[in-house]
Amino acid sequence: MITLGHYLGVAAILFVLGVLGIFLNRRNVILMLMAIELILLAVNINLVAFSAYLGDLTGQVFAMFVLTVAAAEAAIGLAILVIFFRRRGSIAVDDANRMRG
Amino acid sequence: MADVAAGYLPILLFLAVALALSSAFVGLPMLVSRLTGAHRPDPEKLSEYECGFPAFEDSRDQFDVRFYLVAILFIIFDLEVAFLFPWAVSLMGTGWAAWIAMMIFLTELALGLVYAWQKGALEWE
Amino acid sequence: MTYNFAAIVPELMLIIGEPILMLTASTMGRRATKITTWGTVALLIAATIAALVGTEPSSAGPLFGGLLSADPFAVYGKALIYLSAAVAIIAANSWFARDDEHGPEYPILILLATVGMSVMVSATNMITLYVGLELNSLSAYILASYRRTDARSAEAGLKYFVLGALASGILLYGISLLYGFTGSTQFSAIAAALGRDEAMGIGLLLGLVFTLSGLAFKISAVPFHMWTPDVYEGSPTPVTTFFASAPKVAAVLLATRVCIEALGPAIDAWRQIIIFAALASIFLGAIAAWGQTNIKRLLAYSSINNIGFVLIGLAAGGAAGVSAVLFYMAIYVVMTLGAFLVVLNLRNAAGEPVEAIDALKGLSSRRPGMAAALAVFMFSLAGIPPLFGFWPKLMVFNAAVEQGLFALAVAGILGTVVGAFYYLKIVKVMYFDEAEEELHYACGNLEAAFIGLFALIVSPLGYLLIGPIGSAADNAAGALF
Amino acid sequence: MQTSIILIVFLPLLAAIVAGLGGRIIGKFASKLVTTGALFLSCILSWPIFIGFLTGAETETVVPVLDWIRSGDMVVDWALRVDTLTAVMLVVVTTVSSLVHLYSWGYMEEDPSQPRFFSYLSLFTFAMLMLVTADSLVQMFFGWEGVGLASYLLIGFWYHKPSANAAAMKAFVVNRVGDFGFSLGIFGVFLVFGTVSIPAILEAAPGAVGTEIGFAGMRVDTLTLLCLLLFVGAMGKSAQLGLHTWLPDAMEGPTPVSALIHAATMVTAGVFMVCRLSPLFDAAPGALEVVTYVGAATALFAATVGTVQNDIKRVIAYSTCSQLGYMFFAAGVGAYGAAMFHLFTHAFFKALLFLGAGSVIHAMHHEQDMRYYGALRKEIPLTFWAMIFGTLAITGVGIIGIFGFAGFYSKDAIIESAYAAAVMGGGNVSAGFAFAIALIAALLTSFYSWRLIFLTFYGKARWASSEHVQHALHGHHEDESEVVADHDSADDHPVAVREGTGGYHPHESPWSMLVPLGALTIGAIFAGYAFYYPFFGTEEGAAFWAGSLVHNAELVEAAHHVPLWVKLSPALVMLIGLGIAYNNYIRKPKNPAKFVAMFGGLHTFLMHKWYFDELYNLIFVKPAMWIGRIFWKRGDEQTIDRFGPHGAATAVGWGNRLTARLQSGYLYSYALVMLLGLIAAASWAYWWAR
Repeated sequence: MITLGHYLGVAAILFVLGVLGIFLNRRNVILMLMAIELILLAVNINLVAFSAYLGDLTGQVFAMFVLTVAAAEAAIGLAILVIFFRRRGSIAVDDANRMRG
Repeated sequence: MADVAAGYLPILLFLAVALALSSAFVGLPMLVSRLTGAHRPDPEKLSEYECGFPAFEDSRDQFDVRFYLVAILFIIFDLEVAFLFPWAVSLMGTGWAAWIAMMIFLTELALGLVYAWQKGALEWE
Repeated sequence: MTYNFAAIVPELMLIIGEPILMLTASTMGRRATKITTWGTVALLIAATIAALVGTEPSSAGPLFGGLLSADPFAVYGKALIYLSAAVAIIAANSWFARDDEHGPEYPILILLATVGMSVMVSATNMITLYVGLELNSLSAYILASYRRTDARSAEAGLKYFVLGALASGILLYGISLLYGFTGSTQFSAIAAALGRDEAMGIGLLLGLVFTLSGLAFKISAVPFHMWTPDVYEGSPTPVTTFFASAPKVAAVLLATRVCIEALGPAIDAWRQIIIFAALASIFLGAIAAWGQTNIKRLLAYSSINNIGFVLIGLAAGGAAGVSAVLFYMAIYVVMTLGAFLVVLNLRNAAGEPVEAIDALKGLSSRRPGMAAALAVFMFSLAGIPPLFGFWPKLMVFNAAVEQGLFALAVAGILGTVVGAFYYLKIVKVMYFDEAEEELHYACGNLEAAFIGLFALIVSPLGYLLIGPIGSAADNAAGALF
Repeated sequence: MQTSIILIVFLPLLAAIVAGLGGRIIGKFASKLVTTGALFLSCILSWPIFIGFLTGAETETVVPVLDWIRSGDMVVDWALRVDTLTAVMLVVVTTVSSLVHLYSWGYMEEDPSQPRFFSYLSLFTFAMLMLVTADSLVQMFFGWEGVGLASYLLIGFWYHKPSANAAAMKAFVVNRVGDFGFSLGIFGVFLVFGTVSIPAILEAAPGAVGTEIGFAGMRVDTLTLLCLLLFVGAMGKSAQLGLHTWLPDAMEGPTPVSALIHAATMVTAGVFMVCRLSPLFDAAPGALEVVTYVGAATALFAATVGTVQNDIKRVIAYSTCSQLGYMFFAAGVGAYGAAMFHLFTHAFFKALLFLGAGSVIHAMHHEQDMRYYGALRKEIPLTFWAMIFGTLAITGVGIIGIFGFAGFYSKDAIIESAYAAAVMGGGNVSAGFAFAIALIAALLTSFYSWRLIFLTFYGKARWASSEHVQHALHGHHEDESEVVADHDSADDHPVAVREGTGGYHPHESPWSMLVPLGALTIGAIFAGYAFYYPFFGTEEGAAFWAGSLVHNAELVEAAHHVPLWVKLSPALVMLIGLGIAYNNYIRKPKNPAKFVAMFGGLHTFLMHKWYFDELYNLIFVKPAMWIGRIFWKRGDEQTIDRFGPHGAATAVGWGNRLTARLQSGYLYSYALVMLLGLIAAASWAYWWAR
């Protein structure tokens, strides 16, 4: 039987994977965008699992919002990435360090 | 166990249908071209189709940045549609208020499209 | 279900005005920028008036089934946000004037962000909170990378985006846990559930911690501040001006509302975290600002430092603490806008904007008025009496002392001593160093008037405003309890 | 009286705003006129109030200005409180300030930014008036910081001088250290008494005797702790030993500023604060003892250093420091009236000495080194006489029962009080210590004051080797055309150039500088004689102070009846000091050099001001430099030197290096910091829940 705990476990694992993906990855910013999507996915699993568990629709409605906002976020992320690439000729994470201190 | 498996039967059927249809789409044109004598292969036609790219280059090669632009626009319009499905399913219960709300939402999307069009974001060149 | 549209007139004005302005602009060609700029400013002013006028008690309750509220707290925040956003738009006008990048989109993006912030301060439900926050953030990401020809701007946008998305992920994860363990996304329902449970489960605690962490990013409290200096430096200066003012207000007010209305019963759980963030922000902001050579970066650390003091008020909690927070934000916005307006108007011989602190050398002899104004803002940000910036600091310390957080107040006061150093450095450079290169100050009349007005507000004359601002803040704070 | 109080306080502010913001529009003459006029008006309005308190016609008045906010329990009404203590300060502040304004017309004649200067002066006066009329501690702190700010601006007024720049910073930073103590004290008071209103605190003070409070992990006596915290603030502002380093350096500012801020008014704010809170301090004998020791130590320390200084302004600065020490230990032994009396007379004669020194410096074309003076008696006779009267006043010349100069009465009152306190009630060690120190310091005071007079006005002219005078003679200095003209006329009529003058002719200062000197001379002569009984009489004192400070009638009475040798001893040590000075600087001018050769060690010790700066360098700056070599890419000696002996500055610099490393510019390290913060918060919450 798949219980709430299982869902939460999967979500937690996905969340941690996403977070690790952000700061362990030093090469490609695209991977960072994917990691962010992973985090949002984990959240959605949480929300839907809770929604089903509680018998309350709010969680699923919230998940829809997260989904669409995530799409907008991805679009803007890509756009910024394009600008960055045009200026730097690279999308390596290591190259984004002109400003520091 | 058998009960659970029975629950997945429709999916299996869907799979079978999908497989049949896609095979038909691939196989039929080939068959028809042979039968009608239109089968004249040249290097262009035989090369793999890869959405505008020459095939067999380094897979790490950079994409044309214009693809990203298209991708960006696609994501938006694709995923906003995710709202439409629950809306449509529950429209009977939610009534006119929901209908008006969705129309406003769609108008907003349309306005965005108009703006993108005006700005020339839809032109390839 | 009823729809009380009268209560959200300010937001409606902005939302309806936005596409109209945008489409007009896209057909207008060269004059488009002017139209959107002044159209947006007019909209914002009209919305401010609508917000201030339209607060009859009947609209103060929950709206749209509890998604929003137009209580005095929200009105206070909206007025501050709309006005400072308008100033940020006007400030950009002459700054962008000499390059072609000032498109009609700039005011529109600020307008969208402002709608988001408006929702943030009104939200009484996690869903509205999230939508408002994201509308603001998404506009902000674009604004940060607005100057497409500038590599630093692109880098700022990228950093802001990645870290911001991570933060909203953390926030969402926290919200999902809160939802799961309390069964609602409604602030009041969450508070009720928290009040019911004698011992808090670990899931609930994690939800609380994650939610606060996500919000801490937006207000750039340590350790979620890392984006601030880089984004402030890289973004075009008018955008930085905007970032430092309105979104800070919105984020602080949002955090305050969440802490009090939703997490209020669990104050013992979050107070220590807020206290740590407050002290860390104060000291890190003060210490890191010390060695900066870029004035925008310095102001970034200054904002981190000031947020620390605001958090002291939040940690104190209670009506007095919240009132102090609100008061602080009002004065902070004035000080920070004033300082940025001066920075915006600095030009070197070639007409390029300058950002180096060294460029301020000898400012006092060339433009004594400007130098005096900046000195006033700096001393005020440092909280040195008799300038007005001293008063809100006093109020937050006072609120902390009242709650028995004596050690916190002492540490905070120590922080003001440490913090005074770097503000002093700016004053020293302006007044005591010889000018090295020719500087121009392309300060338009409107900007000069704003600078003068803001300087006047933070001057000792500002103390006359304590009455009106104080009672507005008290009234707003009272709405949360 | 209400209206005049409002006018007294706000006229200077108004004038400062007009001159500061409108200085360009109305021109420098009008700005000078506005500020000076406003100050004179304030001054004219202040004296009737003071006289009213003298005759008993006036009583304590509180003028509400603004309901200055409530925040929870903390109620701060902005009210101007005028009682006897305030009236005394009002007179001192407005009189000295108006005279200094007038004096600056002449002294700052050639300065290009006069409106700014006058605006600062008036602003300072306003802040000082806010301080003395404070009805609550918050309001006092407000004025307290205001005077600090104005002082910072004025010390650094000649910002093209790097030393002025550094001095302004030093003053500001050292004062921040003191202010930190003060603000802690205010919060402590609020915590203990639940109010910051001064009358309410003083009323509640006796009730807190013997209670204890937790501080830094210890149980300490509440009132002692509060008073000591407040006293730290007083130490900073009044340049007491330990936090004194800024005052001598502050002499880099224009001389009128030194006279107003660093002699007569701002530096006495600490004394005023202790007197204003005297019921609080009186209830904390432990704290009073500290005040006595610190005051006495400062009096001795500054006097010894004063004896070897060569810069005329620095001599007077150390003298000020020393006299402030007197005032503090007077308060420390419980003779608050005597402390205020000395504050009052000191304001006149010390302002006189500073302005006189300014006149000398003006005459000598900004030469401040007394080694290049000499024989100025004939050249600038009016200044000479003013300085003589100032010196007579500070050294306390007078004949018991007949007449004496100002310092004679006030200093004797302090010395006698110290003696009386020492023998009263079974003996008070700290008061005895203070008494002994007071006599030694009085001897030194006499010595260095007369040394100043002899070096400046007597002996042979030694101007020729002064660089400043050389500058004047050869016209390198653009803005001294007048002196150049003098020089030309000397060429036209070739008279025998007197030896040592180098052909330079000092000129007496303009009337705008001489009038204030005259007015202050009158004060220096009569201020003691006229006001002795109201300030320090047993019954007259009680009537005059009318409860505005603690008037210990028993102590005052005992001070009036000390043995004759105690009464005579100040005069005796004064004569000894005079004799030594006369012997060494008039009769045998070669003696000082011999003395230096003989006691080289002592002289070096004094020349280095007891090695305070070196000590601070060793404790704070050296380790910081060492750390700095690890963290700084380029040794930032300048910054550290400038902020000198302040651990905070160095710690900040060190921390800054660290944060800069943390802010590496890499996205993943930022994300990592966020994640660590998240983990820390979550772990803490988990730990808390258990």
